Amino acid sequence: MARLVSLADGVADLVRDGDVVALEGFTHLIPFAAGHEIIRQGRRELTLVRMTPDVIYDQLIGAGCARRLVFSWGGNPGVGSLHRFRDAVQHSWPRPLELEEHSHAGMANRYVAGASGLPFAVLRGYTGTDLPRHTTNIRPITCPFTGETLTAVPALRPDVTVVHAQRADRAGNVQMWGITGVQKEAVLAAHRSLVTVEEIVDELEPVPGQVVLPGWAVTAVAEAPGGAHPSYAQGYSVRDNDFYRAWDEVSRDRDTFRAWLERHVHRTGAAA
Amino acid sequence: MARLVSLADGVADLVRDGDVVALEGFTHLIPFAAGHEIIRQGRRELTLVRMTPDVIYDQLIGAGCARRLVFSWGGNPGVGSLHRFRDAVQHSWPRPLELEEHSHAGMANRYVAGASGLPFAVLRGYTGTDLPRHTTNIRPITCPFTGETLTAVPALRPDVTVVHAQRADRAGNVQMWGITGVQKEAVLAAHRSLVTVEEIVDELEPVPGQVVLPGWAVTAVAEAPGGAHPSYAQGYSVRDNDFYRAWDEVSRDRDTFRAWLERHVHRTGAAA
Amino acid sequence: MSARSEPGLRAPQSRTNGDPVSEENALAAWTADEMMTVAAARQLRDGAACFVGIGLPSTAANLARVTHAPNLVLIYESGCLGAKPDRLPLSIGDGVLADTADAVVSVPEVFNYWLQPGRIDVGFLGAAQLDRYGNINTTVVGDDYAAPKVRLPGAGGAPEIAASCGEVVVIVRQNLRTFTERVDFVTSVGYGSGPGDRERLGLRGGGPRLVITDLGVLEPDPVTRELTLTSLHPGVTREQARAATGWDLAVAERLSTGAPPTTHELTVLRALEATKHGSPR
Amino acid sequence: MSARSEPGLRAPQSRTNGDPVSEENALAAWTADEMMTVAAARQLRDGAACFVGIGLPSTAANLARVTHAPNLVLIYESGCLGAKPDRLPLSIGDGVLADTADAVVSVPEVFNYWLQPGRIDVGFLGAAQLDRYGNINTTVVGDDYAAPKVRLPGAGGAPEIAASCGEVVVIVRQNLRTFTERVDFVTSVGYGSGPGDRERLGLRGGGPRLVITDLGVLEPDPVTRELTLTSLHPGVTREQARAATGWDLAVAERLSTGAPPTTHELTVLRALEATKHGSPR
Repeated sequence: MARLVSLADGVADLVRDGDVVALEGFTHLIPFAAGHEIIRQGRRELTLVRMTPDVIYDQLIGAGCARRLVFSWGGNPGVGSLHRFRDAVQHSWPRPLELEEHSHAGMANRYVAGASGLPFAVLRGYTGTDLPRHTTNIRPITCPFTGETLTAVPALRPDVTVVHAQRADRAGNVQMWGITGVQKEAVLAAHRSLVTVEEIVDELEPVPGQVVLPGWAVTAVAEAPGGAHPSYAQGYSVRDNDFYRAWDEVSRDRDTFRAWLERHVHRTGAAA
Repeated sequence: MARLVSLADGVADLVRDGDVVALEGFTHLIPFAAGHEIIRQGRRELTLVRMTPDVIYDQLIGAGCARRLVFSWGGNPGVGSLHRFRDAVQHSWPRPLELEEHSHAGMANRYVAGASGLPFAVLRGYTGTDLPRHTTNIRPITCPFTGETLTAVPALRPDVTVVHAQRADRAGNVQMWGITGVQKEAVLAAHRSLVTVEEIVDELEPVPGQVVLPGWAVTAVAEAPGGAHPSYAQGYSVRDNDFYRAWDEVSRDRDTFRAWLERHVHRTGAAA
Repeated sequence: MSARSEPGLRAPQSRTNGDPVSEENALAAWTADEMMTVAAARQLRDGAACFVGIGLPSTAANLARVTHAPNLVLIYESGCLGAKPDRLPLSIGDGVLADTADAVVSVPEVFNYWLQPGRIDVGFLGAAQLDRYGNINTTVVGDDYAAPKVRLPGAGGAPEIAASCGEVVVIVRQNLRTFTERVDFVTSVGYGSGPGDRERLGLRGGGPRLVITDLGVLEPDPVTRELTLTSLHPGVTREQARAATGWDLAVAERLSTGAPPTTHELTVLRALEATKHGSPR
Repeated sequence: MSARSEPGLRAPQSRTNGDPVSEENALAAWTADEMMTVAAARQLRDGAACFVGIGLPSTAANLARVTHAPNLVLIYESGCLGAKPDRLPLSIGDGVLADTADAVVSVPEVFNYWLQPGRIDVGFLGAAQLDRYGNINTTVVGDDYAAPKVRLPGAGGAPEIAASCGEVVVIVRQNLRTFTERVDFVTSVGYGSGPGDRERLGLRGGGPRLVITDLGVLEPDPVTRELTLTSLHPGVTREQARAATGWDLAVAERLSTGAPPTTHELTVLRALEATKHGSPR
């Protein structure tokens, strides 16, 4: 059974300096509150993993938490580029950021391999692109039946995966619905997992399209209402598209970004 | 969009002599009515594929439709052995039956590879067992990152997959729920597919736990109320456990079996 | 409440003790299969995740859940995680399993995401044949695979359950047909041909920890990995156990005797069994 | 209704024809981006399954669905199959996509079961750079990957969309920044370095069938695979197109001129665009 913890305790316990950390969520259900708590607690030297590093990773990178990023698409969805990410890559600010870059199909399959206890996954992918030139984590593999050449990618096994979901019950069974992305795989691939939820309830009423993660497969659950904002939790909130648009301006300038971080993250405590 | 057809037309159109045919369903939602129609239409030389060939495959084998069986567990669930299957293997009655035998994990992954457009799947499986001695379809494969040896199995690509589901709408979108087994993979792995349903409705009301197959990924849909009996369709019927128990006696003797087939299959027409 | 006994099973007569005149006596008159099921259920610790095959394993696991292990997590290969059936399913896919599960997942998922990575603590297997190293045959009886004496159902989920679960518990009736010097077909690997074999094969689960029969309990010797009789059910002798074994059965120095089923265990077990004997509601 | 224009885009002035004094004139005063979107929408046949990226591809696909292709199947990489949004999503994961989809599946599933096997007819891609063989860069600008001039978002789903869809339609503004002799990074393969390359690489989809820009439409030459200007938008000259291309642009013998947006197309497009400009309800 998952432990029920406060967000601050969950992050203190499960996210450690130098960890490989995946905060997943595909536009929907992005664990912003947990990301802010990681910034507040001053984690350093993280390898951040995520298919779509967006605004929360822009914040973590700008705050200096990350040493390395493993990803497949780093942008502000529907708006444009991530300026803190760019600044780190182009000007090493606030510190250099190593990159390991994949395609979505590759990243998704790396999580699948991790969740499946396999050392690698096979896909039709990357062929002819320049991506394999920049990492040893994309290799050819030959089908033992047809002789065909396909692509192999190694399993992702984060030290800790953090996701946000709509609900959990008191045994830590987690329920999410709507666009659930790669969250199940990311949790199952990780050594430890922290799930923030909109609410903890006595009983999980079944919902169409739900994904349920049994409590015994999750390390800890923390209640964090609104914890996905400016992303959203279907049935609880809508995506704050204005925030995403405004982020473009906030993040363009280092000082504006620092002021934003000070005011909206550091001076705001985590939910108890 | 899937075509809406009668069961008789669907089988006549999509299931051909000599085909590789998968009728899937994991205890729940087994397409008995479609299997009976295949028997009635006198199909021959089929390669039958199925993880759990149970009573419906016992009937198809006893009726002489099959040349070959690709499977992982052939029994009467909770009751015992399949006597027609045994008789075919042990005494070639009514004709010899070639076997290709796998584990559940292997068969499930073979369907996954088929659905994924990959020539093979990788798993931790079969190691140390006698299964690889009897087929060339289980081979070692080496991880290009760790050097570890794992097991590869080739994709299953049935000529036609037949499954039963609770509902479809008029565009042929198929909805099933409860235990949905490997049906999605089996349909997506196949070149053609036929789905029998309890009912065709105007609108698919979302249901918790549902799997929806879009109509453009299905070849044809036939209404066949009760088409899973003695298996069941959650929300429509319950498993007829008495039938499964009674089958043990019916199938033990060739003549009793033939009489049963004559009465309950041949003299019963398909739903129009 | 009919005792399920199989033709050819040499049921030790000593275990139906006396005339069932009173209800207490009726309860006391347990069968060998009941003792086996109870012994298996007792081995399941509360909170464990348990991969359950149909038949005796399912009965034992549900008995444990209803008695001492209310938080036992039952996983069925049909994709039901955390099923809490209020009656015994006849198959691994009865509706009651999906209705009561914490989550219902696809069959590929249950094998790939749940079994393969070693998330399941205990795998519960039956056997048609078993050898001294706990290797299991459920495929064919006879030397010739292509022309078997008896064609059995086959592997199902067993090879990977035996490979990947934290530990394996085997439930099998003990007699010369089942306890064979050499299995005719290795469907599921126990300890292979002895120490180090699982490691050489790269099997990551621990292998058979217990074999529970209608006569007693066997455990692998920590060094030789050979199954060793460590406990007898009440009323069974070591000679009976050795006579029911197709090899020279090793017996532990300290051979214990298991406790008979309690009235509570028997009452619950029989109530469970009664739910299996009709079609579900 | 503000026209989205990008700094550096050399918008051909000829296309805002006159003073928008009347409503009809206002409609007639379409922008280059509107023409591009309308031209792309027209290329989508009803009933096709279309893998849709966010931005112009999503706008064009939804415009097609609301006008001539009501049965267009929109597939978003977030896992929404058959989404029917009544307003434009800002991201590929807006709630309206899940709410209106025929099925919502996991991200691994959308790539493995739906894209990879070639089930999707049309892949709709944008580009930061494009070369004469339709190869696409969305990764870095500059010669040094480790120290790029501009770090772009990266690959996302594009490499496998470009590899596996039945055909690819690229939507990109045409200028010397985007239409380059050589892309700095091959994120997604078009025709590689020419005829036979896709086949040699084992890419199973057909590759770019159309490149739709704010100036016109390009199609690969059937023999050389080189992108060839086959159609100009109204008011654009071939010289403008050649001047906006970083290589010696091939022009078809029969160069056609596309029809301007109809009043209906413009009305629907602007109504759609208007739904994107606030947060969703």
